[in-house]
Amino acid sequence: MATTISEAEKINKLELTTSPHLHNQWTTKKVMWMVLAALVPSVISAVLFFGVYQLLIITTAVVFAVGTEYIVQTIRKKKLAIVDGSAALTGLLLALTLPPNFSLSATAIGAVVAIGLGKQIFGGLGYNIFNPALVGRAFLQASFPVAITTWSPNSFAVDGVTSATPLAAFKFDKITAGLSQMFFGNTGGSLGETNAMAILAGGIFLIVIGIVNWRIPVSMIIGILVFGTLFYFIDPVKYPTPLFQLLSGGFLFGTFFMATDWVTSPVTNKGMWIFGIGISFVLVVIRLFGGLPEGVMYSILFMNAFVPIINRFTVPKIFGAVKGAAA
Amino acid sequence: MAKHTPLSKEFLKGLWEQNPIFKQVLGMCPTLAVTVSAINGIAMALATTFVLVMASMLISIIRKLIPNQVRIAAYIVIIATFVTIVDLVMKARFPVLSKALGPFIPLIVVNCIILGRQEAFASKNTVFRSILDALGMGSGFFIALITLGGIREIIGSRTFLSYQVLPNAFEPWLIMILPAGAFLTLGLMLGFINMYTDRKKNLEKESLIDQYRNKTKSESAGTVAAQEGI
Amino acid sequence: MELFIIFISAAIVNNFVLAYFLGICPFIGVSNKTSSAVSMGMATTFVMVITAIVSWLLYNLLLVPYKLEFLQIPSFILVIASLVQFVEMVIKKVSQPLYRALGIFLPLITTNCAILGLALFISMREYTFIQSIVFGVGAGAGFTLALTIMAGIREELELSDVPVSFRGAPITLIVAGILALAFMGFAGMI
Amino acid sequence: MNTVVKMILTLSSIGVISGGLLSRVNNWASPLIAANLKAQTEEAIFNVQPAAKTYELVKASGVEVYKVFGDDKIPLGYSLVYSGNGFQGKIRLMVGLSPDLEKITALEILEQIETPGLGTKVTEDHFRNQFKKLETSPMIILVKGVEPSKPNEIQAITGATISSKSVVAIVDDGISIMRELKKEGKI
Amino acid sequence: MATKSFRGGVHPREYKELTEHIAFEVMPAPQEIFVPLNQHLGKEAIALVKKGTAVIVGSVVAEADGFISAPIHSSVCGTVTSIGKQSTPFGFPKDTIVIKTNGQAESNYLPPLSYETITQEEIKERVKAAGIVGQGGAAFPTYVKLTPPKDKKIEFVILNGCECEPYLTRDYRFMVERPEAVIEGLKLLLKAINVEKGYIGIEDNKPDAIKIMTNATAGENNIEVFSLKTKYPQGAEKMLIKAITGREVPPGKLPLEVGAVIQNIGTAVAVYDAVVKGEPSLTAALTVTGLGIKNPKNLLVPVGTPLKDVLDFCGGVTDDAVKTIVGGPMMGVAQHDLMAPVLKATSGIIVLTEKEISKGEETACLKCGQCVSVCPLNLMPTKLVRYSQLGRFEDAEQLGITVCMECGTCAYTCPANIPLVQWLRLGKQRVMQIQRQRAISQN
Ligand SMILES: Cc1cc2nc3c(=O)[nH]c(=O)nc-3n(C[C@H](O)[C@H](O)[C@H](O)COP(=O)(O)O)c2cc1C
Ligand SMILES: Cc1cc2nc3c(=O)[nH]c(=O)nc-3n(C[C@H](O)[C@H](O)[C@H](O)COP(=O)(O)O)c2cc1C
Ligand SMILES: Cc1cc2nc3c(=O)[nH]c(=O)nc-3n(C[C@H](O)[C@H](O)[C@H](O)COP(=O)(O)O)c2cc1C
Ligand SMILES: Cc1cc2nc3c(=O)[nH]c(=O)nc-3n(C[C@H](O)[C@H](O)[C@H](O)CO)c2cc1C
Ligand code: SF4
Ligand code: SF4
Ligand code: SF4
Ligand code: SF4
Ligand code: FES
Repeated sequence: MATTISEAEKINKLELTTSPHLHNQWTTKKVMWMVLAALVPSVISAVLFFGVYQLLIITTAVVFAVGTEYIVQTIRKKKLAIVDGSAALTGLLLALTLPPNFSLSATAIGAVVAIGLGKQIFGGLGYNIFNPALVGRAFLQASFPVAITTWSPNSFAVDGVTSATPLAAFKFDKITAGLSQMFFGNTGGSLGETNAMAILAGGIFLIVIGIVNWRIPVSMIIGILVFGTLFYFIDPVKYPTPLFQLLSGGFLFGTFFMATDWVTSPVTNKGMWIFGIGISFVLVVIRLFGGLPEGVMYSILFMNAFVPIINRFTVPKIFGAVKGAAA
Repeated sequence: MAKHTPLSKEFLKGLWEQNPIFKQVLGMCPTLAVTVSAINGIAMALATTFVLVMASMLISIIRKLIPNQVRIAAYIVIIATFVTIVDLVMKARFPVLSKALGPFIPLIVVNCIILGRQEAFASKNTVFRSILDALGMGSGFFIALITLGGIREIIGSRTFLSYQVLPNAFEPWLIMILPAGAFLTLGLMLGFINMYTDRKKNLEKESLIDQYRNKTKSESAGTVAAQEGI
Repeated sequence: MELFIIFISAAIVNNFVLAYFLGICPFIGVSNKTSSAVSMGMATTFVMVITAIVSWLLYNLLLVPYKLEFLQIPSFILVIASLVQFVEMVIKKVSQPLYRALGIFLPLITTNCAILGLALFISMREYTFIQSIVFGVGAGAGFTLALTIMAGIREELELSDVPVSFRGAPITLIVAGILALAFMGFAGMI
Repeated sequence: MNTVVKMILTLSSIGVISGGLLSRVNNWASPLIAANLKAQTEEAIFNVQPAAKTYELVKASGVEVYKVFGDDKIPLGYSLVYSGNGFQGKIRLMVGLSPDLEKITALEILEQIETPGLGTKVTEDHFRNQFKKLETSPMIILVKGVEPSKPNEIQAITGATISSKSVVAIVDDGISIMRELKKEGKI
Repeated sequence: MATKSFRGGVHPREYKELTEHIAFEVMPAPQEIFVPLNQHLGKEAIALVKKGTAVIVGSVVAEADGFISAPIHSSVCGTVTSIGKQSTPFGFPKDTIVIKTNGQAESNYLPPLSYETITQEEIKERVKAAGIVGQGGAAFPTYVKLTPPKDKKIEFVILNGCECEPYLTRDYRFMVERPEAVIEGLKLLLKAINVEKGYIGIEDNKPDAIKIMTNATAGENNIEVFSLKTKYPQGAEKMLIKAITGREVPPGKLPLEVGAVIQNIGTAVAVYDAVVKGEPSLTAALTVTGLGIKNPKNLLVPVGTPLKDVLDFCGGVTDDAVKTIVGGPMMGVAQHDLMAPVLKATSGIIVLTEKEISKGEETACLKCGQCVSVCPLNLMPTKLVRYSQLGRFEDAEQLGITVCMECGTCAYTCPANIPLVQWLRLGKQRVMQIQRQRAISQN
């Protein structure tokens, strides 16, 4: 023990003096704020489609997420790092996965659970196994399953009946929503999930500036199209079209903002492919055979659990090493 | 072995210091499975305690007669006998409760607490001490189950022992009566109990860590220290 | 198809560990290394299949015809215990590598409620012989799956900064809780 | 040698004693258990056929059906036990039917493992009472969100559509089997 | 000519425009030079002079001790004033000969050799006598590289003209100013090792160097010039060999395992000068640059000149300068004492300002996987570093920490700003220590 401490000391003293002396522009804080920025279109779209109440939901989630982070870090006597934006991001992402008329008290519970049970209990930023925002949402869905699947109609809806999400409408009544309607978000659904355009704008921005590794979104989209097509050809009446699968529910939102969470996705390139395809597969299975209409949250959480194993089995072959031989 | 321990201690140790759930982390399965409500917890704890006491008593009486090689087998038969008796009695007299507890009454046979106490205690101690020990462990189990069952029932259904204790304005958290809620609640309880009992030790530790923090101001080094279990 | 449903149900939807709380002790005890988790899972699956076969035979050919159902618990547990012992001896004789891989886990399994639970479910649900075997395989696969996932996660957690009081059983239970939440996505699939 | 003899002796005496003990307990318990079971079934049968006084199990039908009679042995209809898949697992229910199978007298859920507080609402009066006097032709229909307008409609429980749907499907299936049996003259 | 490369790597801003168009300038001898006895990889040389000994340019002041070692020559005329511990650019003091200059210009070179008639042995002897060490950064005695073990078949020599580190332009200037010396140097190297094929690899951010070298080798059908993708660390020998030949040097093995010998452009020029002019290793060709330096230059500096004198010669440092580095910014060493001297293999002095460094606050690892995807050796820096932090050196060994070449690519890219290389270095040292102990206990 004593040796470890002195080593840490040594390293710290040397820090200023060892290579590399250059660093790229990124810091944790900057990354988190960029992702927050990329979510602005979705926030605007949520307010536009569902009303100003959405700002209350978002604020509640963010305030309680950041507050929980603050309290835990204070209790654990850790360096306060709430300005790094990761807790605020978790809060915002949680809010964007909730239905538009969700109660504020339940939102607060979700945010506290997301940070407390989803993140801080594992040691805080970087150490969590499961996506914190989704842990919060899964907790809410298990606690208040009725409230969280009750969709209020959006302000552009033509008739009041279309309050069900496209997926629920398909699953329970075999009604298919129009694709363009889904693309522009004119359907029932969570705050952030309905407007594909806003999601794509933010998601592509994140890929372009290099924060999101393209492999995860691409593998997920390929996955859902392949599995979706497969079932569509097996029985086009019983199963929806692959494009419907792609545009409905939280798929796009999950793809660009949640499956790509660095901390809870694999670190190897091969691992990212397995992860993405795995999510899509589990998702299609849940949507088509499960009791629930939607499964993006469950499929991401499910694959989060496999990430440590995936990382372990996709360790890249060391440069020059013969396959199979140890380093 | 335990000759010098005061008799009261034999009983009391099971309540907290060696509480089978909180401290020894044994018998997890029934603990998690049946505690959707306090009453289930109580029934399960009583049934388990009955088996535990009867088995401990019998085994400490005949402990000198049982050859070592067939010790475990003999214990299992004895335990299984009592479990079956409980099972039959419950089915005959309390059919509703018996249905609620499902296969977990028969599974008392494999509850690690019971076999564990026979191995660790009853096989080496006098009848009276063994009974006290069994009662203590049973009560500890009881405390754990009623706490867990109580928390889950209150938050999950607003009631305690079927009496409504929270106002209607409180929307029950369904998760508490689902499997996930069982795991999360017990995990948090164990964690907080550890926190409480380690408090003294922790205070010392923290002052050490603090000293060291001040020296290094390094976040990652803090991890090193924690990992090394200072 | 029905067999497939039994399998999926036992392995995933109604996972023994995460939905039925059976075999929690080994789940907490043996899930800190991936390699031993896999071995333990295989050993358990093996014992589960044997248990399924034997308890079905015992129950349907002996206990039911002679109206001895009330002896179910003692007889199941004795038979399973002696069987595991016997299998252990046979493996030791036949294959040393297999024994090294599975052998040390076998005694642990005897007093595991997942095994007895399996036997009880088989008699309770009145499965046929074939269904029982499939049920055993499915339950074993589900147990192995849960154990392996948990072992992977716990190896990762050793690199994390979990608060000291929560290390070990508490964090394992919390992870199990979140896993149970994730597995709820399969609800209604049966 | 001595130890082996001792081992066998102890184990078998423990076995014999325990077996003897258990069989005595069993002798006491088994009639009670059987009575409990019978009482449960009976209660359900009379619950779904409130006017019934006696009943008999219809044999050779392949399903569990009780024919129930009123005061003067007048046939009042049937109590059918049927099961199927719900949201989480098997739902087993008993439904009371008029002699022509066109009307339901009442519904009782015997076994289910639905989500507490959600799917379990199918066992509550609010839902079950909808089945009283419900017409069964051509089949029972589940509606969502709106009040039932036809005599063969049932309103789904919010948040437990699947469980509601399963119950309706199980009842529908059971009735269609009954109709077959009736056509064949087996009941 | 297709652009070749390897997997991984990064492309930091180059800043080469500061000096790439500036021709080499000769820096006059300073008042005093400091000549450490160990300027190369291997055993320290043995001093041949005492306090008071008078020396001239080219005098041998220390002789090689053993196979992996190199002699050292005086780069000025003057008198030895002391021999003792002095600062070095490595960050710790070493035995150093201090010579006070007297301003004279007497020199004692080796006899020039005829390029036509020279034999293999003569080249090797000359390289050894001239004390040439690798100019690519590691300062490995070049003579040793020219003497491969008998059982290894060498198929080609690769001249490393990548200069993949940002800022540095020394090799570029050599290629532009003295193409014939580079090529003749390469031919001498080929002859010394007795191989046919010679390759020159140049990053495609230096198109005119590629053009000049291609033209200059037009008549040589055994020498080929390759344009390589501009990315760090293209110049690392394993990466270079992969890019040019597609072969991968196995972990823990030397290039000669795949039949290659790699030499820096500057090394080739030094060999040429030693053979044709008889000039021993006296001057260091280097780039003095960075936003923190007033007049960035490419210089030919007498070996032993204190850094301070060099910086002063370039107009001194600006007010916002925060860090002085010897070598490239990715692998070089930051200096705390500017009296440390320029060495034979010093390739650059860089003075950085806050703006260029852009190092942010350190947080816990976010498992972003950036380090994994940029590591040219396909390692998992995130895991290795964590193991190293937690003292789990066996696990780090298993994952191949000893293979790491400390190139710093991972640390450059890490958004959590973890000092990955420091932890990797620590882990490597400990693992190697463990391995040594294991070897000892096994014997
Ligand atoms: C924790 C949880 C438990 C659920 N349990 C049931 C259930 O027991 N029965 C059921 O029909 N649906 C159950 N559901 C399914 C959802 O509530 C589903 O969205 C609903 O059945 C659809 O009905 P709706 O159209 O009325 O919203 C459950 C969902 C969750 C998240
Ligand atoms: C990360 C890294 C980057 C390097 N980049 C270069 C380079 O750009 N140019 C170069 O000549 N040597 C570079 N080197 C050194 C080469 O690997 C190799 O040692 C050198 O070219 C051998 O030539 P020498 O013995 O003549 O120095 C680099 C080494 C490392 C580890
Ligand atoms: C003990 C030892 C022996 C070496 N032998 C040879 C050799 O025979 N041939 C060779 O080309 N390089 C040899 N090298 C040099 C390395 O290949 C490499 O050029 C040197 O470590 C400088 O690395 P860098 O310039 O890539 O940083 C040797 C290095 C060491 C440490
Ligand atoms: C691309 C990207 C996606 C993210 N997605 C999520 C997310 O889905 N949920 C969440 O809680 N945090 C997300 N975060 C924030 C952060 O990684 C998260 O708080 C950590 O998991 C906490 O350790 C994301 C961060 C980035 C850079
Ligand atoms: S940067 Fe340094 S190490 Fe890389 S090539 Fe240039 S001199 Fe060599
Ligand atoms: S220590 Fe390793 S795992 Fe942890 S943060 Fe740093 S790099 Fe990542
Ligand atoms: S420093 Fe080591 S680990 Fe990092 S990129 Fe270079 S070789 Fe890979
Ligand atoms: S680059 Fe830094 S943050 Fe990303 S995985 Fe590697 S060490 Fe962790
Ligand atoms: S109580 Fe279930 S395995 Fe121990």
